Amino acid sequence: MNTKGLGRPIIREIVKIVEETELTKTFYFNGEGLFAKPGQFYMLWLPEIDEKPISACITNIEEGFIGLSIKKVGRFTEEIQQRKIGDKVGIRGPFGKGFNHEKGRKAIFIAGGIGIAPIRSIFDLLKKEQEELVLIYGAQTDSDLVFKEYFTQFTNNVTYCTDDGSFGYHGFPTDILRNFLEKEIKKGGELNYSIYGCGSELFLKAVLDLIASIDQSLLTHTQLSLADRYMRCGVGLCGSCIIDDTGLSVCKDGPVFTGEILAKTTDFGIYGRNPDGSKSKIQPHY
Amino acid sequence: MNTKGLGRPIIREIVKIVEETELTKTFYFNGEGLFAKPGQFYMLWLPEIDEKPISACITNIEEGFIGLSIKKVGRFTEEIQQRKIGDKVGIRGPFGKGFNHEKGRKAIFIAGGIGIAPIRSIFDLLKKEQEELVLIYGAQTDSDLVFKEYFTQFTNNVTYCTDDGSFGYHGFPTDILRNFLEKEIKKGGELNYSIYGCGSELFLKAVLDLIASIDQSLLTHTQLSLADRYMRCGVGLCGSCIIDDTGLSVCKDGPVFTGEILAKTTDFGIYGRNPDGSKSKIQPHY
Amino acid sequence: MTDLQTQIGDISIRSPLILAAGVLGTSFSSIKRVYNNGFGAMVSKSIGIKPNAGYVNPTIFLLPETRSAMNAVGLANPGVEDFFEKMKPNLEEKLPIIYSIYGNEEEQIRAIIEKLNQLNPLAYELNVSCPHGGKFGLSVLHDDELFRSLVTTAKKYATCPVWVKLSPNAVNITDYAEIAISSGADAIVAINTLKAMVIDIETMTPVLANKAGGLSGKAIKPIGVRAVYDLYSRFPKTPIIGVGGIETAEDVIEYLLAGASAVEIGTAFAYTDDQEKLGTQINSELESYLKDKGLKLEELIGKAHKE
Amino acid sequence: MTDLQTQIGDISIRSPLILAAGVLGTSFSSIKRVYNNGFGAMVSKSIGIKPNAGYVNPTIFLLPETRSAMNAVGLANPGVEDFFEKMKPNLEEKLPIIYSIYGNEEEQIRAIIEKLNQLNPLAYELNVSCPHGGKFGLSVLHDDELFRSLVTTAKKYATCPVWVKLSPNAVNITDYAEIAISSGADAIVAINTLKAMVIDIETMTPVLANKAGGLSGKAIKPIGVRAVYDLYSRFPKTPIIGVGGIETAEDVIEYLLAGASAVEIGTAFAYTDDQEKLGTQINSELESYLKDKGLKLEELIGKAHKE
Ligand SMILES: Cc1cc2nc3c(=O)[nH]c(=O)nc-3n(C[C@H](O)[C@H](O)[C@H](O)COP(=O)(O)OP(=O)(O)OC[C@H]3O[C@@H](n4cnc5c(N)ncnc54)[C@H](O)[C@@H]3O)c2cc1C
Ligand SMILES: Cc1cc2nc3c(=O)[nH]c(=O)nc-3n(C[C@H](O)[C@H](O)[C@H](O)COP(=O)(O)OP(=O)(O)OC[C@H]3O[C@@H](n4cnc5c(N)ncnc54)[C@H](O)[C@@H]3O)c2cc1C
Ligand SMILES: Cc1cc2nc3c(=O)[nH]c(=O)nc-3n(C[C@H](O)[C@H](O)[C@H](O)COP(=O)(O)O)c2cc1C
Ligand SMILES: Cc1cc2nc3c(=O)[nH]c(=O)nc-3n(C[C@H](O)[C@H](O)[C@H](O)COP(=O)(O)O)c2cc1C
Ligand code: FES
Ligand code: FES
Repeated sequence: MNTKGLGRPIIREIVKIVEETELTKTFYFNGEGLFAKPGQFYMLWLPEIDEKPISACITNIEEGFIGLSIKKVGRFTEEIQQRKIGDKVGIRGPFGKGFNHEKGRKAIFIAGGIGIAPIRSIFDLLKKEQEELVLIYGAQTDSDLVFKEYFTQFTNNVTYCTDDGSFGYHGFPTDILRNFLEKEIKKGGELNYSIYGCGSELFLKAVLDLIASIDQSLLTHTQLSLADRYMRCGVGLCGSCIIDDTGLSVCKDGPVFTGEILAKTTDFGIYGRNPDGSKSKIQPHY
Repeated sequence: MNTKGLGRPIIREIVKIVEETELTKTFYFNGEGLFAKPGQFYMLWLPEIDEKPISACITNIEEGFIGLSIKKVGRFTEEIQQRKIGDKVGIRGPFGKGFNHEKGRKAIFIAGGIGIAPIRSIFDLLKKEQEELVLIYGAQTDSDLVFKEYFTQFTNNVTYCTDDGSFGYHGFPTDILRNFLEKEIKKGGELNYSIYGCGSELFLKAVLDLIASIDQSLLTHTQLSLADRYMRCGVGLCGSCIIDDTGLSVCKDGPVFTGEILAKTTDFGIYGRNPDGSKSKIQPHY
Repeated sequence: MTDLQTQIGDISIRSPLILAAGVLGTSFSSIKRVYNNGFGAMVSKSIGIKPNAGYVNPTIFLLPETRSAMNAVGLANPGVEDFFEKMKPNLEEKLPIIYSIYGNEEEQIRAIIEKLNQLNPLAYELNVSCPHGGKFGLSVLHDDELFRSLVTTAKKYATCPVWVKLSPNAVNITDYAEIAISSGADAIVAINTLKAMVIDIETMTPVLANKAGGLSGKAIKPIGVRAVYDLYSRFPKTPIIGVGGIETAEDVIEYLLAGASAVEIGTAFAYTDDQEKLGTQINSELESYLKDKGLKLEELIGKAHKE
Repeated sequence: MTDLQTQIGDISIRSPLILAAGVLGTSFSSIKRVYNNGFGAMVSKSIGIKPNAGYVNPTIFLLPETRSAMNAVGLANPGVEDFFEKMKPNLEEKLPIIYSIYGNEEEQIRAIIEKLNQLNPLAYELNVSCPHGGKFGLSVLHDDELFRSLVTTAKKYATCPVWVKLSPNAVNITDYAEIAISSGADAIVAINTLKAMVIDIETMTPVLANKAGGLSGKAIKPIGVRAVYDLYSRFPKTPIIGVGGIETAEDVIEYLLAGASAVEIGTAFAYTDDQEKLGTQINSELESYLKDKGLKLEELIGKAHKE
């Protein structure tokens, strides 16, 4: 197998920082040797602090940079947000299998919170090739929504949602998705859509349940990127990120799985795995 | 650097054995992954016996085989001569830098005894490209001369010599070389020759001295392959085959050296190195 | 089909390939997936008496230039109670699972074993050789008294064979085997990872959060083969399970020739594109080799030892 | 040009690169060639009291898949008398040569040192750590009494510093360093090769004629770095010379950060196309790194040890 990218952290200076919202910043790096396929992820190392999984978000091969969008939720993500231009971090990867671009199908993107990061990577690929791009993107509040101007440039089929009604639709992205799919069904004909989703696992579970209730056959065309999983190795070795009952690893077999596979797991959206390997109920968060 | 061929012994069955003379046999092997440039050599391993340097002799890439011609002189070479078709040996290499084909110059080959083995490899390359091939090949006695019919096929400028007069010229190959070069000089014009030689080191020393006495400028066009050296690693690591005063290793920097370089060494043709690293006077043998 | 069955003392497994401890062995579902991939048996992650979150990250990374890995997970595990619940499905499925256990007091070993005995283990693997396990790791091995007492305790309570996993961080690994075997060990597993460190030269910091860790993978294969060879020379009657750097059928054969009755595979799972085929692929190459040589698997064991 | 000079106790060398013992170090001409290639100093082949032809071949081969090597030369060397004659030219040339010596009796060490003192060595490197040196190898290290007496003897007769070269085939390498330092050693060299074996699966035979040998090269680098790190932690005042798997400037820096004052390079000579450039190339990369970081070489030493 090709072992490129599997190795130790590559050290890169932060070359640009964009403050997207109060809680989210995008960090840019020289991308040489690090370019990812949409849906892959990196292990980001802050020396003497910690190392955590972060999705490939912005991949600009022509101009030679990558951008990682990170939301402050705890110790590691707080630490990185204090870093300045010129500071050094370590990056391992890219890891995982990423999204499978289903050619010939129309695309729906559905993201919750910082789940927008990997969605942007697949959105960016498809915007070059496809006309119809439907984006449904929700967060707790307006100031959590990132890349708003960006998306609007490339599609006029965006719906923003906030839990508190501070921007866009007041309610959940799943409401919008349900309405959209039901409308399409009423129009008649096949639901020729691929659905690409990312967000908290409870959110993704809601998306999966919704799709299953509307049209089981859409499950194979639903690809969800899991992001609530504790990880160590990133390469399918340690078992920290296994989802029962399939025995699949999120880092190597995922982080993107089809709805069909996720529907078979007993853990998805229910149990996460702690660093010691024990399981605990997944808690709500964006 | 390209590390192909540097590794552990590759095990091959003997697929053919040709008894060239009473003392010399040629052993054929599947050559895949082992093809050498003329003048390179292998380390040939007889498990539980020993491992010794043996020159690339016959290299047939089209038909996929190699042939190694080996003269019985001691324990190892006796052992291999007892091997049968189907027996397995280990082969490391090819090692060393080999002959540099000097295009645009006429070729003289000079070989003593089993020194013919690497000479055949460079002869075979040049016979495809050059018209004038002069071969001077001596041995103690007729039955030591190998490949006689073979060479005669490709050039009519061969002189065989034997110490005992049992075949060809009764005397040393150096006599023939001297005559040849002196005749050329008398004809006038530049001595536009490359000289490729192999044999015992005393023999090669005689060749070198002769050439130096005739025309110093020929030394850079004289390439002699050393074959009287004890070797261990074959890769320039252990120092077993260093020739003083240059510090060059026969295995990695050689085994082929120009006359110009050899003229600078203090050891060539005089001192060999024992397995313990000490030096001893080189003894006469073919 | 050639038979790949191998015997480790009283135990018989369908293939000499065993999943190594600490790799994909915390959840029943991943252990089962490895079994479905042709392995003869699977060793669980090393389990202690209490839950242990291990070290913060980085805890594992690869060194592709030598097809190796560095890790200092620090014996992270959910503790025997939680783990027991997780493995209960095996009471029905009956997969050949070896439980790796660790502890530094007789009482811990007793408690862990009495609990896990209920799962009908194929064997226990006593891990006294983790180079980043702190007081539960190598320091146990290096305290002869303690080491002896833990093996004895394990044997006393275990309802199945007890294997002891040794470290190459030793003057002579066979001296530890001597202690293990004379204390009743049924088999020796060798080798665990070697003490090692990688420092990042840009940030001038050891990469592993724990600084030091263990080296595994292809880099250590010749060290593992040597350990097995030496163990077999000294204890030809004790089954040996070879571990360290095995990726291919050739590697497995090398260990068998050195004297192993079976082998464990860890790091290779990171270097294969298709984890589902690792076992079946090696099995079929082993079969070809045996067929080609006209030998039975058991005839390979120790065959590199001449006269 | 940045200064690459480094200090090892009282000795100062122009670059931290030192030729490792046993590699290209039996003849003065090859030692000189390495010096001309930018090295700071060169260690000779390990020399004993009597000539030793070593083992029959195969004694050395490479493992390119891990950029490593296996060897069991068996301390082949021409003995101190012959070697002394060979090295005499250095009385004029005055190259910085460290003489590696071995022996298993005080008397041998005394005799070797009294002879070689006449060559004005830069230092001695006492080799007690050869894994295939039989009674002259690792077994010396593992006999505390003998080990201590040999270091003491070397110190007593040597007219220059005495370095002691240790093996990673140890429970804890720093315990050996303790003995060496308390017996007077001026510096510690770590690491020698690791006990290892490669078996050919076609002929079912260990490849080295001696069967077992030592593993060197890239595979062992993390083990060497760890040894140096641990030695520096425990003995911050004793100079350490790091060895094992160094091929590039990055590797050298890693060892310096771990705590080495200088490094030795062996196996890398087999993996470079142009041996004449190995030293100058690494030196110039070291200079760039130091310039880039705005640091002096000595500031790198031990810098990976935080607070
Ligand atoms: C494949 C993958 C891709 C990811 N990509 C991104 C990305 O592109 N950008 C990004 O910002 N994050 C991403 N994450 C999530 C990111 O790894 C976590 O936010 C991070 O590990 C939290 O570390 P911490 O030390 O800051 O917080 P911790 O101290 O570990 O956790 C703080 C609190 O946040 C909660 N929490 C745990 N996980 C999450 C989560 N995923 N999101 C929100 N809250 C959480 C915990 O319950 C806890 O209470 C990704 C995760 C995975 C597995
Ligand atoms: C680069 C290189 C290429 C070589 N290529 C070939 C080759 O293609 N074919 C081949 O037959 N040999 C070749 N040789 C020589 C071959 O390696 C030796 O003949 C062999 O090592 C002798 O081993 P042994 O155990 O049979 O004899 P040993 O027991 O080692 O020596 C037996 C006797 O032969 C003498 N002797 C030593 N070296 C030689 C020698 N080179 N020739 C004759 N007598 C010698 C010794 O003085 C000793 O008395 C080559 C050597 C080198 C260095
Ligand atoms: C990520 C990782 C975790 C490990 N955890 C354990 C463990 O918990 N217990 C144990 O005995 N060995 C553990 N090991 C060591 C392996 O079981 C094995 O002995 C070692 O990795 C050598 O085999 P390999 O080269 O096939 O990986 C671990 C190894 C790795 C790479
Ligand atoms: C062919 C060879 C011969 C060696 N001989 C000696 C020796 O005589 N004395 C010694 O102390 N070390 C000897 N060594 C060990 C090296 O000096 C060094 O410690 C080891 O190879 C690790 O460094 P490297 O990875 O750069 O080769 C030898 C190593 C090799 C490869
Ligand atoms: S993080 Fe190690 S298996 Fe997924
Ligand atoms: S044979 Fe080892 S250097 Fe030439």
